[in-house]
Amino acid sequence: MNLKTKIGRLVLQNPILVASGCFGYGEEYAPLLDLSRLGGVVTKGISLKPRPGNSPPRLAETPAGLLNSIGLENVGVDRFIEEKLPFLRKQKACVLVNIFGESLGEYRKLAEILDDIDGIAGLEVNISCPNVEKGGLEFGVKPDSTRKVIETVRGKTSLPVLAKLSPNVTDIVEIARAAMQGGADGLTLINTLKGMAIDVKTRCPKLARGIGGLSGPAIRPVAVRMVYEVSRKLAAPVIGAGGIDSTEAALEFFIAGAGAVQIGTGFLINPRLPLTIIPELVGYLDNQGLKGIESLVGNIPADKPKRRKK
Amino acid sequence: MNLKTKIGRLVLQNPILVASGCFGYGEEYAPLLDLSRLGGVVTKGISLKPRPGNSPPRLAETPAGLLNSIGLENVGVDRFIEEKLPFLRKQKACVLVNIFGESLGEYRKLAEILDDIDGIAGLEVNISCPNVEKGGLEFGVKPDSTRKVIETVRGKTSLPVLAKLSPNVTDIVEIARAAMQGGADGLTLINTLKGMAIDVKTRCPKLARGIGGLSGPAIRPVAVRMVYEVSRKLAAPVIGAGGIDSTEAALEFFIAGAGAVQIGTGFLINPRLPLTIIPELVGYLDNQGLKGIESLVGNIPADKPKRRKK
Amino acid sequence: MRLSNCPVNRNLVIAPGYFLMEIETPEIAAEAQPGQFVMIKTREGREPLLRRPLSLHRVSSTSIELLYQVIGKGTQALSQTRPGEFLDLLGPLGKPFPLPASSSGIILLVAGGIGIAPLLALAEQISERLKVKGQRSKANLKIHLLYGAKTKAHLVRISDFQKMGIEVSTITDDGSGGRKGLATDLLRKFLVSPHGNISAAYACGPRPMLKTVAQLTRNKTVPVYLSLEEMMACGMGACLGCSVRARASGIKYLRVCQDGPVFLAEDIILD
Amino acid sequence: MRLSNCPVNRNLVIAPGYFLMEIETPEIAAEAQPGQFVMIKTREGREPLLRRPLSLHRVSSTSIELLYQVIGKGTQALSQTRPGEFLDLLGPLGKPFPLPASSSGIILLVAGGIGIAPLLALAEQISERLKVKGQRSKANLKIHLLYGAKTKAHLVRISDFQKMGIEVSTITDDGSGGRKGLATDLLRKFLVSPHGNISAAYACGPRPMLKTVAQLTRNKTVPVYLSLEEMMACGMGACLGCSVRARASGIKYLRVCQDGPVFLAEDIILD
Ligand SMILES: Cc1cc2nc3c(=O)[nH]c(=O)nc-3n(C[C@H](O)[C@H](O)[C@H](O)COP(=O)(O)OP(=O)(O)OC[C@H]3O[C@@H](n4cnc5c(N)ncnc54)[C@H](O)[C@@H]3O)c2cc1C
Ligand SMILES: Cc1cc2nc3c(=O)[nH]c(=O)nc-3n(C[C@H](O)[C@H](O)[C@H](O)COP(=O)(O)OP(=O)(O)OC[C@H]3O[C@@H](n4cnc5c(N)ncnc54)[C@H](O)[C@@H]3O)c2cc1C
Ligand SMILES: Cc1cc2nc3c(=O)[nH]c(=O)nc-3n(C[C@H](O)[C@H](O)[C@H](O)COP(=O)(O)O)c2cc1C
Ligand SMILES: Cc1cc2nc3c(=O)[nH]c(=O)nc-3n(C[C@H](O)[C@H](O)[C@H](O)COP(=O)(O)O)c2cc1C
Ligand code: FES
Ligand code: FES
Repeated sequence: MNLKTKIGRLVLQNPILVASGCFGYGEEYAPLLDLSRLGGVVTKGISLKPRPGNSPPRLAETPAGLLNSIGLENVGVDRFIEEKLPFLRKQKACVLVNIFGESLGEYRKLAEILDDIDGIAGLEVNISCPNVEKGGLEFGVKPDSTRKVIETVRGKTSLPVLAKLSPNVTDIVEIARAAMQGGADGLTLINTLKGMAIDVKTRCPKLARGIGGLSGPAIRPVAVRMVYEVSRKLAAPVIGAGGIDSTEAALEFFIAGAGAVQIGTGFLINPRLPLTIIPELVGYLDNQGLKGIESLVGNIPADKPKRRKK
Repeated sequence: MNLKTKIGRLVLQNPILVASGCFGYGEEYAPLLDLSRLGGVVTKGISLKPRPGNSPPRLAETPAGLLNSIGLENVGVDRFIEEKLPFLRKQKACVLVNIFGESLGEYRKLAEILDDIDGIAGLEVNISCPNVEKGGLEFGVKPDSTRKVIETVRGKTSLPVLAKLSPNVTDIVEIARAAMQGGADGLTLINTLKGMAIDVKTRCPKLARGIGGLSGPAIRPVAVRMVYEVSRKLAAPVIGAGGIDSTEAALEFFIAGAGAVQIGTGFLINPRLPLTIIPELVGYLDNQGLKGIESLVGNIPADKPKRRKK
Repeated sequence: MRLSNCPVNRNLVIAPGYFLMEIETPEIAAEAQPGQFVMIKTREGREPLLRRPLSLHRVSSTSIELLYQVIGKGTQALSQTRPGEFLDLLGPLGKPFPLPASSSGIILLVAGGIGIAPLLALAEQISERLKVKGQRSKANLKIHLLYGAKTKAHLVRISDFQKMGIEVSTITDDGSGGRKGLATDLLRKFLVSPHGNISAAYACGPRPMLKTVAQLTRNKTVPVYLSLEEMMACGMGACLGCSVRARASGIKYLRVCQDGPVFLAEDIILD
Repeated sequence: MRLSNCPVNRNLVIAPGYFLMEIETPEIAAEAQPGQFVMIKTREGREPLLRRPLSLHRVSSTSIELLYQVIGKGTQALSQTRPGEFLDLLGPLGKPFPLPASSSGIILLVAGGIGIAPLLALAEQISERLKVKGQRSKANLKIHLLYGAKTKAHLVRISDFQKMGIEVSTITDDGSGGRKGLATDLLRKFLVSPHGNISAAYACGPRPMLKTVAQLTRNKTVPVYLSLEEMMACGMGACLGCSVRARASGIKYLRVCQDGPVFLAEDIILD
């Protein structure tokens, strides 16, 4: 069974990736799973300088969801290259580096620095983090700034570039189009939804920062819808993410139009999930009489839903 | 304990309402609960002419959520006034009529017609339905059209007017501001999030319409966040809705800044829920040493979250 | 119609993946009529979120029986419920089966798979009524059950029907019980073979089966009742989620939960 | 560190709202050290969504014991697990308690409420080690447990500590067992009364207690170890969700799950 998939120029041996921020830099997970068997791993968002992140508490559980306000705590690009990347390279992981800047200049610099480095399969440009004061979501909610960030990165790297988009927008297609116009090879959909939870005993927000990003199965319908809209209307290569916690959930994204998927919260809960999904995906394709993952992508047989036979 | 609450000029005996589309016109529920004890009921969206709604299937379950694509099936304003309203009047329910138009003209006409009618406490202007081709969400995603719809309704009625806003926007505060500028007495936050689910056996969307509106506990963090943002930044009176399925969930909204709440999906599942929440709310206020619901609204004690003692 | 928390008396596997559950609920039982259903919160919490609709399989004075097939989360949770545990029920809901107007002729029951569930209650009611009226005689009224299932093991409750003097014809997907084929094959055969007057037909089963039943009986003048399934949220007619297209001029939908779940075949369009 | 599905041997109430669970898990037990914890999927499905962290309360060669208090959904679900059922465990995680460097002096254990959980494993390990080394004598090393709880009924496992020759002082919120007050009141009193040299202190309990322990021992030169709790998603150091502020110049956070859960009091700032 052919699980190879292409997202623009990015070629992946299989379509199951681990999402940014849920994998750290991989050291912790190596004892549990063979990283080289994953379609790819996306690093925690990397910035030019190290960032301490937000004050705790940074996590809260919601119905079928997780709120986080990590705030892009990371070691900075230099230490990433020196201390973290060699390990991932040794593990033969397909590494996508998630990058984040507070200004166009920072994005440019990050792209420049990473372009020369061995062992990076592509860049995922994070213009959708809801947990930082500057940059992040600011760029990702307007077509203009979206295009500019992607153009800037594109101009400085020969690596495949993915734009990671925010669902906190009125029209995801418009933003997606801008990112593609900026030269993205593909789009990662979606980052977290802005949300809040309150502890009614203390009457205070559960996160120190108040508002955070909602992930997990709760948001899956929103993510599937955005993947569907973008891949239908733009024919852009899409990596889907949002609430994947089972093979069935991953299949929803492929059928909606994603060429690959990322697992975030579901991976935090069950680090073996990606390696469980891969063979189940093969089984499904077999069952449906499909030759490979590419023939599943966006393959909705008719306009009308067929009722499931029990 | 004083549960009386005011949303602009709209005075409610208590802050627990049933949300539009989840209550029908109330006939079905009268045997189960005393409608006069609710803070209010919001009717199914009413249009000028009867509407058949969308093809089935119209419902799908998602993790902690419900997708619907009813498409504003309703009997039209004339039959509503003749056949449905008298019953609600007899039950002494506090009735808010949710209205929906495909054009400004239709909203104007609806406001005119309903202004004269006895037994209506207020209008809730639906500019946020994701399940119709024309009107609905179209109006509610832009500040300009939002303001215009509300102005139009406002110009034709002396009833309190609530604007029911969509969460499918980049900046809810901007839309909320426009609705208030248009003359709304208050805002209902939120309608459903656009979402999609796919049946992987048939590879077809579970809803005939493909995309529908996501409600239920899954979306609560998004709703609480929007209530918080709008009530903080605009000091506008807000009715909260989205995923309320318990007293604790309702409390999150009051603390975030809602003067009242609506229960939708939670009511479909448990029609007694509103009448369970009312006494539990009283117990909570007592416990927290608060005199009435109004002293709870927006009352977050400090900026920093206090850790809950076990 | 009631909303109440009721204890489970029994919950047993009676065929592969089929469970029979008895719930003690005098108030609901008192109102319940064959063809109606209950909405059950299959498990506390939000997983699954919605109640699940299940038909009345049998009604006694203080309890109801449900016959269900384990399909997904909800029925899975239900199957793990132990006697003595409580379940939250809303019901009885929907319109009951209209009883046959005439007390002579043949009454056809057509069941596909778990569609047998509501037909037992109906058969018992019809038999009971005839007994009370003292009208029953082999000559006047015959009930005939045409019953298709996956395998022989999935043909359940047959002796209960037979005890009432009902003639049962069976067929299975794999030929393990009766011929190989579908319930509609039995119906097709029945309709072309010599038999007395059919005075009414009642069918419950998968949608393709119901469509075929409607087609096969289109030219009959007798009432053909179909018991439908559709995703439901409220079960009470409020959310308008459970629509079926009405055979009316223009587009019009009926609510399966409130206008049904039993419809005259001629009143609806099955997609 | 392992991810594995393990059978529950026992799950018993041992105090109001406190459960003791034994899980058969040779692989995790083989690696487990006192102070470490496991992340448990308390129930299948998405409610609750995340695993729950629980400290190792006792480690044997093939099983681990957990002592937990029922707080919310997760621990509630756990409390309903029956022997023979399986639970999905990830562990052992985190850094163990560093053992006391010196084998003389007083080792203080300070427990508040369910904070007693990891301290039993620690006490057993220290005792065991001393036994092995043959070093133990009353004169050289004394372990003293200062233990506060809500009521007398919530003071659990005391005899297990005493069996090892550990001196136990208790105090309760309501005065039902020992004086009325908090574990930190015991500590305050201990510190001003004449006693031998303290060679190390280990504390586990609610955050306000840990803060007070840190304050009271600020001027001591001996190591004071605090076992912290924080909301966790991965438990493995990957998500950066479980931060605690480091006492460093500038703002810097440590991960409770990976850099802890045991920290030197002087290394962190508790808010
Ligand atoms: C009026 C009525 C009476 C029924 N009577 C019986 C009966 O007596 N015995 C029996 O075994 N089954 C009966 N069903 C079908 C039964 O409701 C579904 O099999 C059950 O809801 C499946 O739930 P699940 O969580 O196990 O499966 P899921 O995995 O959630 O769903 C599997 C399929 O079941 C259907 N379904 C799920 N939720 C609902 C819902 N809230 N409302 C309607 N359909 C839903 C959908 O088609 C879905 O694709 C009846 C359905 C209706 C509408
Ligand atoms: C390293 C560590 C070791 C622990 N050891 C023990 C122990 O041995 N015995 C014991 O009774 N308790 C222990 N706890 C606390 C225990 O994890 C919580 O009481 C439990 O998670 C509550 O879950 P719940 O679903 O029952 O309650 P909920 O209602 O979900 O939560 C109640 C409170 O528990 C905390 N909590 C919830 N989920 C998590 C999570 N995933 N991670 C951390 N905290 C959470 C939060 O502060 C929350 O406000 C430990 C915590 C940590 C971090
Ligand atoms: C704890 C946490 C940290 C995250 N950090 C990042 C990040 O650094 N950069 C980024 O682009 N996305 C980040 N995300 C978003 C995820 O990559 C993913 O887009 C999102 O969580 C939706 O997928 P999920 O529902 O599978 O988690 C983070 C998510 C979580 C839960
Ligand atoms: C079945 C269904 C029908 C709805 N119909 C309407 C409607 O007619 N008009 C409207 O303004 N909102 C409608 N809504 C949205 C609800 O009123 C509410 O805003 C939303 O569902 C969020 O609340 P909840 O999570 O409590 O359901 C509908 C929601 C559902 C689930
Ligand atoms: S299920 Fe709500 S109207 Fe039928
Ligand atoms: S819980 Fe994920 S880093 Fe600690």
